[in-house]
Amino acid sequence: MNDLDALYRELILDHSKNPQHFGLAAEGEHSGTSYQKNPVCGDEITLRATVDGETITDVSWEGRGCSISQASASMLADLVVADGLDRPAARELVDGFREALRSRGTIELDEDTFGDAAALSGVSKFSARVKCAMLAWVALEDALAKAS
Amino acid sequence: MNDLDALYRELILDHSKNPQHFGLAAEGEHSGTSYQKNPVCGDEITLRATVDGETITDVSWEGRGCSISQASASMLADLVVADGLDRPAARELVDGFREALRSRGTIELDEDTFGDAAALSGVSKFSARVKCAMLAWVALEDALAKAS
Amino acid sequence: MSTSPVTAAPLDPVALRADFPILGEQVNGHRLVYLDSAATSQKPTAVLDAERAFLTHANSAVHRGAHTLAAEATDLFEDARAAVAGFVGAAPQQLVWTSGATMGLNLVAYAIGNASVGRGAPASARLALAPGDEIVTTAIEHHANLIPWQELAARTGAVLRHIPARDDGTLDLDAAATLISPRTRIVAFTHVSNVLGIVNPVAELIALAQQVGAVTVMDACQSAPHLPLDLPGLGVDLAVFSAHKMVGPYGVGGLYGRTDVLEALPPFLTGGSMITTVTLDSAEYLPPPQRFEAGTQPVGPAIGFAAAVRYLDAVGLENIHAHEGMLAARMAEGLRDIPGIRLLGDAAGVERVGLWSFDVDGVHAHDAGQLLDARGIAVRVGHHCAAPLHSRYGITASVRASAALYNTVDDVDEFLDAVRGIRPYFGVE
Amino acid sequence: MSTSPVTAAPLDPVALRADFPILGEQVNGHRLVYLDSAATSQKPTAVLDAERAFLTHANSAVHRGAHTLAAEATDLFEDARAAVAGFVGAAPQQLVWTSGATMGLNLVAYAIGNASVGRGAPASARLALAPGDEIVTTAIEHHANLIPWQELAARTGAVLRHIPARDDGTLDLDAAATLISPRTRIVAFTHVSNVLGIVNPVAELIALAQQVGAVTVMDACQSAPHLPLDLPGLGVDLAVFSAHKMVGPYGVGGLYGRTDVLEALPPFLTGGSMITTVTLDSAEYLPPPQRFEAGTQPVGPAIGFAAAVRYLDAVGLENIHAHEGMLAARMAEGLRDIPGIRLLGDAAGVERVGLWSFDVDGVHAHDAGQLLDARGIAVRVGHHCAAPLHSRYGITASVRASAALYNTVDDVDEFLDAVRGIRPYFGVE
Ligand SMILES: Cc1ncc(COP(=O)(O)O)c(C=O)c1O
Ligand SMILES: Cc1ncc(COP(=O)(O)O)c(C=O)c1O
Repeated sequence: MNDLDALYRELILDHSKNPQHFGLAAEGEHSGTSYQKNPVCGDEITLRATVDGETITDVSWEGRGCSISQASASMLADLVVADGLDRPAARELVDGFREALRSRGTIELDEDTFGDAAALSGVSKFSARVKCAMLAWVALEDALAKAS
Repeated sequence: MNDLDALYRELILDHSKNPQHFGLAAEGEHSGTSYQKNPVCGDEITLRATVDGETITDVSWEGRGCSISQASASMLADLVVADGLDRPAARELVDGFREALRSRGTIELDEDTFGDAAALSGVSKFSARVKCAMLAWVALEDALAKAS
Repeated sequence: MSTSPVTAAPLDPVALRADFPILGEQVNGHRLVYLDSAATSQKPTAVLDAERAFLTHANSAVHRGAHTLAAEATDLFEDARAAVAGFVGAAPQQLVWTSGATMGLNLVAYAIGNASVGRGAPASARLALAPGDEIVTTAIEHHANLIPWQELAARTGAVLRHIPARDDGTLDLDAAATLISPRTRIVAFTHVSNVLGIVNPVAELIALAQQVGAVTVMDACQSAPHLPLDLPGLGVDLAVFSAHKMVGPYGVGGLYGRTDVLEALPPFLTGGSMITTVTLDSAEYLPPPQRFEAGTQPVGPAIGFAAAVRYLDAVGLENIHAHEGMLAARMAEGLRDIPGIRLLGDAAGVERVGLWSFDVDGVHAHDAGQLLDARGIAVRVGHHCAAPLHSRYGITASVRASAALYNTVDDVDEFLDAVRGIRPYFGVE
Repeated sequence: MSTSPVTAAPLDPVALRADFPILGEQVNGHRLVYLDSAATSQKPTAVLDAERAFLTHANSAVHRGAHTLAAEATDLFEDARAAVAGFVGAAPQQLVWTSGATMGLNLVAYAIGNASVGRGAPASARLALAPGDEIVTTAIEHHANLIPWQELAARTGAVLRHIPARDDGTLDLDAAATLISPRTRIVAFTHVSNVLGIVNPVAELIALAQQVGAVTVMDACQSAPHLPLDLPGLGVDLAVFSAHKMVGPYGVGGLYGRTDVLEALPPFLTGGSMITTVTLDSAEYLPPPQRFEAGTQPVGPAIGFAAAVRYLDAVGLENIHAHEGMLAARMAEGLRDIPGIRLLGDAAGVERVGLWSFDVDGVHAHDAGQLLDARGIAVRVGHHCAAPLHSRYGITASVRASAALYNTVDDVDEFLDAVRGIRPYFGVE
C-alpha cells in the first residue's frame, strides 16, 4: 500500500461519509463544549462531552472539514462512547494519539486501544495533516476540561 | 601621491585649521541662511549669503565637522567672495562641483574655476566623503534660494 | 490588453528551468510540478549568486561607515534600490525598502494612524483620519490588505467599507462609484486577487478616488511578478510588493510612493538611520525614503531583489505575461471539462495572470491537494488568506494552481490529469 | 563573571577565519582588518550554505501549504525557531521572528500603544499606558531603544524618563532606584551599549522594575553575539536581537517574550497567517508567536539564522567572550598609551564585550577613520546611532573599533599602530 492509500484507508473514507455521533447533543449540566479551528484551511469542529463524575457518558460533535478531520472526529466519538471511558483514560488516549501522530511514521496506533482510529496511523507521515487529525482530539481535551 | 594624500592635500589641512570667512555675518535684509547637517556623523554647518540683486556680496559660515567639510566651506566662501560671483555663476559652480565630486575620480576640478577648492578633487574617489565636501555647497544653494 | 494574448515573442520555459535548480527535485517519486508560485516563487541561481557575492566580497554596514567596504556596500545597496524602483517605473527616492508587502501595508496604515494623532509634519495633517471618515477596500482582498484597515478604523473611529464583487469575481464598479464619496479618505485595493487571478480595473478605481481626493493604496503582490508595471503612470499614490513572489529572496519588499504622499507621511518604525537630530526627548526625521527605513535594512535580500528584477526584465514582462496567460487559458479549458469542478472568478473577457482557484464538489480541498501532492504536484489548499472571499462563495477552502515563467505546458497537462482523478479516487461520482 | 576572564579554552581565530571568505579580501592594497562587527558581523560559509541549500532543495511557502515541499519547509522553519530560541535559553513558542532588533522594539512599543487604545484581549489592559504613566529608559541607548519610546510617549501621554550614566559610562543605579517608581510601567535598557561595550547591571534593573510591576524590555543586540544568554533565567519580560550582528543573515531577528507577557500583548502587524477567523469587518488572532508574525516570514534568513547560532554554539559563547575580552583589554592598553586618545566609558572593574569608542583630540572621527581605512582597517566613525550619548561627552562623533570571534591579536596590533599615526598625519602634536 503506498503512503497515499495508507492515509486514505477505506475506513477513513467510510467514517467521513457517514460520520458517527454527528449532531450536537443538548447542552447539559455536566457537559463541556469546545470549538476548534484550523486557521490555514478554515476547518472547524464543535465537540460536546457529557460526564458523570469521572465517567464520560456522551460525546457528540458537528463541523466541516477534510475527510481526515471528519473521520477522526467520528472515530474518536465512537471510541469514547462505545468504551465508556473515564477522564483519565481519555486523557491518556489523547496523549497516545498525539504522540503517534507526531512520530513521523515511527509509531503505529494499535487497534485494541484506538479502535477504528488506528486507521489514522498513516497521517503521521504527512506533517501538514496532523493538525486535521488532531482537531477533534484537542476539542475533546478542552471539552472535558470544561465539563464539571 | 597616493589616494589618501590626494584627499588630504596640504591646502585642505591649512583651510581646515584656518577657516576663512568663519563666523556668521549679521543677518541683513538681503541675506539668506541655511543650516545643513550630515545625519551620519552629526557634522553641521550654518551658512549665510548676502546679495545685492544678482550679485553675491558676502558669504560667511559657522559649523563643526571633519577637515574635508570645514576646508570645503572655507574654500567656497573664499572663492565666491573673492570673485564677486553672481547667482547664476554660483549655481553653475555648485553644479560643476557636484558633478565632479560624484564622478568617482573621473572629473578633475580645474583651478581656474574652483580656486583652492580644486584641491578637493581627490574626495570624489571616496564616495562616503562626498557628503562632507558637499555640505557647504548645498548650504550655499539653499541660502541663495532664501536670499531676496 | 486582451485576454491571454500571445503577441510577444514566446518564452522558452524549458530553457529557463535550468536557472531554477529546485525544479529538478523529485517529490514522492515524481518530478516536481510547482504550481504554488502565488504563495512564493522559486529563485534562480542568479539571485542566490548575487546575494552570496555581496556577502563574501563587499558585506558591511551601509549608510553608516566611511570605510571602503562600507562605501562599496552602500553603493551596491543604492544601485539595488534604483533597479527595483526602475522595475515599476519609479525614481529611486520613491522606493522604500520593507520586509515584505504585509509590512508595507501596515507601514501605510500605521503612518496614517500616527498622522491621525497629530504626529508628523504639518503636511501630515492632510492624511489624518477622524471619526466618520471612510476607508474603502474591496470584498476580495488578501488579509494583508484588509486587517490593517480594520485595525486603523478601530483606532481612529473611521468606518471601513467594502466594494462588493460579482459572482464572476469582477469588482462591481457601479457600487464602487456609490461607495466612494467625499467621506472617503483612503481607497485600498488589490491589482490582482491572489484567489481570482483577474486584473482589476485599477485605473477606474484610482480615478474615482482622485475625484474625491482620497489616497489610493494598491496591493501589487500578484501583479508585479507577472505584468509590466508603470506605477507613476498609473497614478496610484502608494503600492506594495514582495520580492519572494518575484523570483527574489525572502525578507524584503518594496513600497512605492508618490513623492508628495511619501513626504506627507509621518514615520512608522523609528530607530537608527532615519533621523537628523536626536536628543533624549525628541527626534527629527530624514526625508523619504530613509524616513521609513529605521535600523539595519535587509541588505543581502535587497541585493538579491535587484538581481531578481533584472532577471525578470531580461526575460521580459510582456513575454512572461503572454506565457502565463497561455498556461492559464489551457488550465481553464481543462478544468471546465472536468465534472464537479467549479472555477472561482471565471469571468469572461477579463485580463488575467496565470492562476486559478477551484472547488471540487464532494471533496475537501485538503484531500484534493493531497492527491495532487502524491504525484509531485504542488498546489495550495485553504483560504489563501482571503477568508471573506471564500465565505462569499459558500466555502471555507479551495485548491489553487498558480503558474510562473518557469512552468510548462507539460506541468499544466499533468496537473489536469491529476485533477481528473480526484473525485474518482474519493468515490464521489 | 569577572572582567575579561580567560577561563575557557582559548579559541583559534586564525582557524575560524577560513570560514569567513570576506576576511581574505584586500582593501586599499592591505589585508582587510575588519573591526566593525558591532555594526554588522561577517557571515561564515556555513550560514550562506544553509540558506542556499534550503532555497535550492526545499523552498516553499511555510505554514500555508499541504504539499510535501511546504511541509518540509515548515519543519525546517520551525526547527530554526527552536534553534534560535534555544540559543537564548527559551522555548520555541517564546521566540517571535522579526525583521531585526529595531522592528522588535517597535513591535513592543506599538503593541503596547494598541493596548493603550483598547485593542487586544482583556488581558491586554494590564499593558495599557495612560497619561502620566512613565516609561524609563537610559541615557546610553541606541536610537532604536529610544525613539520608539519617545513616539509611544507622545501618542499615549506617558512621560519618558532616562536613567543617567556616569562619566565612566556606567549606569547610575542609585538614580535608577529613584526614577523607577510605582508610576513606571515600562523599563527599557540595553544589555550592552554599542558605544561603551560595558555589560550593564541588567539583573539589578530587572529587580527594580519587578518591584513596581513594570514591564522590562532589553536590547540584547550587542550581547547576544558575545555572551552566553539565558533570558528566562534573567527574568526579563521581552528582549530583542538581530541576526546580522550574530554572524547570521540580514532581514531577520528575534523577539523573546515571557509567555504571559506575549499572551497579553495585542498584535502589531496584521495580515495573513496570524489569524483564526476573519470577516470583512473584524478578525481574531492566533496565540503567540504566530500572532506577531503577519505575512510571509523571512524564511531563508531564518534558516540562515539557525545555522549562525549553531556556528556560535559550536565555537562556544564562553570561548568567544574570553577571546573578545582579551582583544578588548589589549586594545584598551594600547589606546591608553597613545597621546590625545580619550576612551569613552573607560570604567574599571566592569565586564565588557570587545569594543571601544574613542575621541582623537584635534582630529575629527571621519578623518581618523579615513586614515585607518587607507591601511585596510575598517572601523566605524560617527555617533553610532547614539547621538545623545555623544552629546553628553561633548562630541558629535567618535571612532569605534569592535571585535568579533574572528579577530586576531594581529588585527588589534595593526589597528593600534595605525591609530598612533593619526595625530602626526594631521599635524596635531
Ligand atoms: C545596541 C543596539 N540596539 C539596536 C540596534 C539596531 O539593530 P538593527 O539595526 O539590526 O535593527 C543596534 C545596531 O545597530 C545596536 O547596536
Ligand atoms: C494579494 C496579496 N497581498 C498580500 C500578500 C502578502 O504578501 P507577503 O506575505 O509577502 O507580505 C500576498 C501573499 O501572501 C498576496 O497574494
